[in-house]
Amino acid sequence: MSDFFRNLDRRWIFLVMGLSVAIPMLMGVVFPEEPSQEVLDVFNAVEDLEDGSNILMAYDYDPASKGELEPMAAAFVRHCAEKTHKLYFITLWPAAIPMLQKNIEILNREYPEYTYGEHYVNLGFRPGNEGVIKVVVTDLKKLYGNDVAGTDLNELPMTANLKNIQGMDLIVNVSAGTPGTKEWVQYAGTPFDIKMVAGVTGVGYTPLVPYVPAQLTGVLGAIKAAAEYEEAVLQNYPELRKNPATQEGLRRMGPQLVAHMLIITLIIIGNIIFFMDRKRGVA
Amino acid sequence: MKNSTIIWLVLLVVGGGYLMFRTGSGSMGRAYVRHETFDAKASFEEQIQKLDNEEQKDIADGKKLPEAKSAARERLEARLPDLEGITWTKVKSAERGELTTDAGQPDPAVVFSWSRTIGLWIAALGTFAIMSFLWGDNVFYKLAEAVVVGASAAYAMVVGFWTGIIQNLFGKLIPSVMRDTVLPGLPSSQHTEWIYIIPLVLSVLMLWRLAPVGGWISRWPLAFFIGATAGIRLVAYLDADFVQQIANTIMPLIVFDNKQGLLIGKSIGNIVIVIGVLTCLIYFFFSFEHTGAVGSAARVGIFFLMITFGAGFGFTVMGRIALISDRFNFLFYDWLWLPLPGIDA
Amino acid sequence: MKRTVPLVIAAVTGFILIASYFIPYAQSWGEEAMIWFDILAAIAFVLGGGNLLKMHLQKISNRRAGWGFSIVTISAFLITLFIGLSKMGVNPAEKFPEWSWSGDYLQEGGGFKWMYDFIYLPLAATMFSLLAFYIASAAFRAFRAKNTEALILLGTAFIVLFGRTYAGIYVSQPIIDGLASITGAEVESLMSLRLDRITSTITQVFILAGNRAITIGIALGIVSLSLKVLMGVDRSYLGSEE
Amino acid sequence: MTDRVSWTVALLAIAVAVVGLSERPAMAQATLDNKSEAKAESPPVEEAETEPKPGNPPQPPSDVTAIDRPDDAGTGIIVKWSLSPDDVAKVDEGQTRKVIRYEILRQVDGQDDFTLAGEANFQKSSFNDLKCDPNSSYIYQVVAVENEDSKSTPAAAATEVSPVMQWWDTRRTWFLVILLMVCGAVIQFIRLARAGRSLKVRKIAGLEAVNEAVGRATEMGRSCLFIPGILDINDMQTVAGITVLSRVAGLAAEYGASLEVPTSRSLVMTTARETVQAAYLGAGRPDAYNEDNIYYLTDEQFGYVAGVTGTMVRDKPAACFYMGAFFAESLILAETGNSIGAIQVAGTAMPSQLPFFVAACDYTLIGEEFFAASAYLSGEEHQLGSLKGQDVGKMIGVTLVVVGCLVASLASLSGGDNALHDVVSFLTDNVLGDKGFLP
Repeated sequence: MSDFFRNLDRRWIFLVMGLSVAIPMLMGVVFPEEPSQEVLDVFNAVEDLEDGSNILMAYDYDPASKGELEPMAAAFVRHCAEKTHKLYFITLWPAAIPMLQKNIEILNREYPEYTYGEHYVNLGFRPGNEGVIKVVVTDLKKLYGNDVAGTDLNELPMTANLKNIQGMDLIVNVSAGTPGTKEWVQYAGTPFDIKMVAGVTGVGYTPLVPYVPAQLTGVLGAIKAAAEYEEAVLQNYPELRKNPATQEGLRRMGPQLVAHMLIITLIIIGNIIFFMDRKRGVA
Repeated sequence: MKNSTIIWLVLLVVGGGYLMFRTGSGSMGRAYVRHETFDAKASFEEQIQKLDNEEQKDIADGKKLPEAKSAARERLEARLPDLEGITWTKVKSAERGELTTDAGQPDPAVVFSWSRTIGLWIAALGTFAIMSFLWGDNVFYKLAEAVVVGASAAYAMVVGFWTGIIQNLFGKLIPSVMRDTVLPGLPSSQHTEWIYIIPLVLSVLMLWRLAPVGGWISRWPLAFFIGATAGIRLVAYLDADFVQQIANTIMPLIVFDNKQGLLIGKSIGNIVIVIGVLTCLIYFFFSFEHTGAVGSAARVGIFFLMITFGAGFGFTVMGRIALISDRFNFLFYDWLWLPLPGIDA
Repeated sequence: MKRTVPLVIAAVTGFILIASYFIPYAQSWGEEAMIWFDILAAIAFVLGGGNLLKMHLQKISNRRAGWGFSIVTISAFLITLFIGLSKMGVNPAEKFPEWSWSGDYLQEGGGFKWMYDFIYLPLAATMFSLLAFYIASAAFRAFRAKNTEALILLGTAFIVLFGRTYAGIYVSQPIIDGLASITGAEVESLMSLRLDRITSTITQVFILAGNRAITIGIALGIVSLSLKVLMGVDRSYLGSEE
Repeated sequence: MTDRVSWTVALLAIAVAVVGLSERPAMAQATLDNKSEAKAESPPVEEAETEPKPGNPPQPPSDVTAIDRPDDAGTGIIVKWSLSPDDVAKVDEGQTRKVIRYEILRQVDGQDDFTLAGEANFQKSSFNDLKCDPNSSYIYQVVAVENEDSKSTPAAAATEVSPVMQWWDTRRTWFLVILLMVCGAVIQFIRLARAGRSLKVRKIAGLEAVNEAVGRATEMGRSCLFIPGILDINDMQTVAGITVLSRVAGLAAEYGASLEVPTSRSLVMTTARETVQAAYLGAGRPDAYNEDNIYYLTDEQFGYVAGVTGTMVRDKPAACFYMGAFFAESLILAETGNSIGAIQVAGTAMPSQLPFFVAACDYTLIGEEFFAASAYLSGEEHQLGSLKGQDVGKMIGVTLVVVGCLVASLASLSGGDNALHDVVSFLTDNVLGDKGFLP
């Protein structure tokens, strides 16, 4: 038995891994979630704002990480829309332009009362990484003379009198790496104390913890936090449950769980072999 | 080794057969688009109408008319003549759910798209090709690798060209030319910023490497930017990551609240944090060998680091799993049209 | 000459930018410099792309192993480049119908968007998703409790893996209830032992401490490296006198 | 020579600082009870014309003051006011807010009409107008707004203000002190080492491994692979990676091992070529240098990974070095390297990637160690000085934390607010914060 595992071809592991995600997905297993305190901190940051507040939606993620971040990005959009906040979409990642479009389509589809230029605007992408943050935080129109469609920002009601993003009541940053949350904290949130929440990939989560709560009101870590956030939104706006798209994160937790268990099992087996070998003095 | 190969083969054969069957029955792997005709003149007249209505309202309210609006209106009107007969079809991707109208009739605006169907299949096969690397290096992976390297290099170049060079360089240096050609939306307030000669010159120096002689001149722009990087990062990191983090670490080790008295949980938490930060910092000291008191402190520090890494590992696993879920979502839902519980097709 | 001038350039630029941090009028210079860098980087693609072409053309002409794939790479490169730069299939921006070039290069329905959606996106995302498989095999082969450190690392990983799914609650809730019934304490008071709560504690206390120390260390490392570069103590990036 | 340059520039910076300190933001301030004067003083604005409206507009705010915004380049003015009496903190059930927002109007250089400068939500009593010009003067008015048809009479600040440009950001004075302490320490120790003082620093396992790895690659007659991260040269980690590369290249040249460096940025490729060439020259093997071994793949993260992993499984390098800024690809690289049985040494300052390198690589340089690597490997005594400097920095940090925490604890024990609390806030807000040099 142990020999079988010892010389196990890793392709078997790959196969099992694949199945452990595919099967729960096809069966649509969904587990209950209860929003943890960290998630509620983020939720309340959006919830407690007066309706119609200005929110900068800084979405810095690309196709490669959309699987992890799309659910929370969408949850943020829906929550803000429920609160009738004014949304300013912006990104530092060229690859994120289609991601912005995707989130804006949610508004068009589910919140027809949201009109462009009055309730939301898509500023799109400008190159320059954190340089862009440093500029827009003091002088938005220096880099963003016009929106993604080429409209002069002075002709849009939302942006006509907007000098820079210090006018924002909250920055919502969904980030998959650099430039991302850390840069927004360093160059916008902290120096100009603008309230800020973030949603990041699992890998990006731990390095941000030191910034909470002083420099960052809260962080959502990966799909689990996204699922909890969805749950929190659904609890406050039950009518959303009708729309299956609002439970994307919850749906994704099924495969998560099975795969986690698999990883744990693998680590255990691996170590059992390791110790057996060590006893025998093989290793 | 041997039997695993067999298993994989079986899997592939079964999978392939299944696909052929599904495709034959035409119940998967098709993409549809929604066509909308865009008439420039019409849309402009619409906008003007909108402005007029707002103007009427303002007059009714006895408000002063904002210049911006009336100016915008004039600009639109002035352009109307040039728009005669400019029309095109807008293409939007259509979900399978949109095939029929709410009434249930097939929606005429939604049509089958060859280009996207082909694309969908390329994407699906590409996905398999990359995944085949798990089996081992093979011709499919090599092919996908060759494509992705070439395509993505070009992708980066194109993005850099339109945003970096056109928008940020030419947009600043020759705004008027850009306004007449590729960037009509450039605000008229934008005038030539001569300072942008500098990056242009630096770029030329950089490209001088390609010249037969004096390639060393390209070190100048490099030196400029490495110097700039060093300067900017030095202050940025010292401020945000040194000073700020220390400030955040200064907290009472004994949290005392007038109402509830001593808050044990919070106090312990703070103490652990402070100990952790200090011991980890000690671990990083270069001046002392890790022996004696320093050694044991450093060891505690290492434990803290390991806990951090362990948790980091845990969180990352989550993220990575989410990524295959996403790819499978694509294969199952977008390509194979399998009914996934939770999303209605 | 060939090394001194660059050193002076680096030093002057660097120290001016450091000083600019303290002068309100100059505080935006740093951003400006980074925008310039982006321009330079965009133009430097000529070097990178050129090198890519050169390498593969050589490979093809020498008929070196896998030269066929080099052909694929080059054609993928050139085709994408052409489609992107020519804005193939892109309609003008709706605000500026009379400017035929005004459309966004990533416009829905345009050729470049097609390349993006059906070639770049799926391949990149799949490449990324391989990670999950690698983690599985790494978990089996690499994560061994060789020593105390490794043991702690694994232990924490376990807790988090459990705590970040419903399994955490499912496994630990009964244990807590059991404890409560034995000790007679209220369940609420033992809740902090539930795996998902422990996970939160770990993130809020241990990870915070660890990362904070790492962050501080890195900041200092960057400070001294930057200084060494600016003062020409470490000039390895500069190449030789030749 | 450059040493001298840098010192001069540094001194200049300090000089500026001293000058700046003596300057204080000029304040032009004025208040007056509005209503009557406000009207008399400022020509009627549109709201005034539309008065009187059916229903009663909210009462105007009072005590409008406008002062120069400190620590800026003369582009900002802070407008403050006391809330309109109708602007209540909490509206009771069923009631609607009487004051929805405030409109801030400004008159530039006494031109005759007031234009909208911006808006502030209810319960807000200040507004930063950042669209100002040092050469103009401004008069401000604040209007409480219930809706488009019901606005209060404007309340105005009496005198006009012009923003003043400050030459010194007083919020960062303390930061300068800390900056000078840390940098001073680094510079000083480097000078000491130059002067021949021998400095003792501990060994770092990962660095011993570099020699060993290159050596083994040579014995096995296989190549070394060096990945300088995936960020561009405008990231310090890449720069650090390049400095390590120069040492590795030096070793490779000595042993006569072949070194391959695929980069994901054009500029990194350029820099790496300069570096490696110099290293080979330094090792006296300029002939062995082959520019084509340092090549650009693609900027896109996973395109790059696909390329590199492909090369790995085909060329089977015996030693892999990952030194720079890494993201998700870290594990793909480390795992692939693992499967081809290469010695792997990694160094990065990306906390999120460290776990995988720690688990999958033979040696890992953690954060600060990575930046210290080039100093170690250079074998130059004076470079080690910088490490001592870093230790001084850490010493400063430790001291501040210990002292701060002790005082804070005493403060929290002593309960109510007292001197101790002031000390803590001075430490966190002034010394380590941006509240200026003195409380």
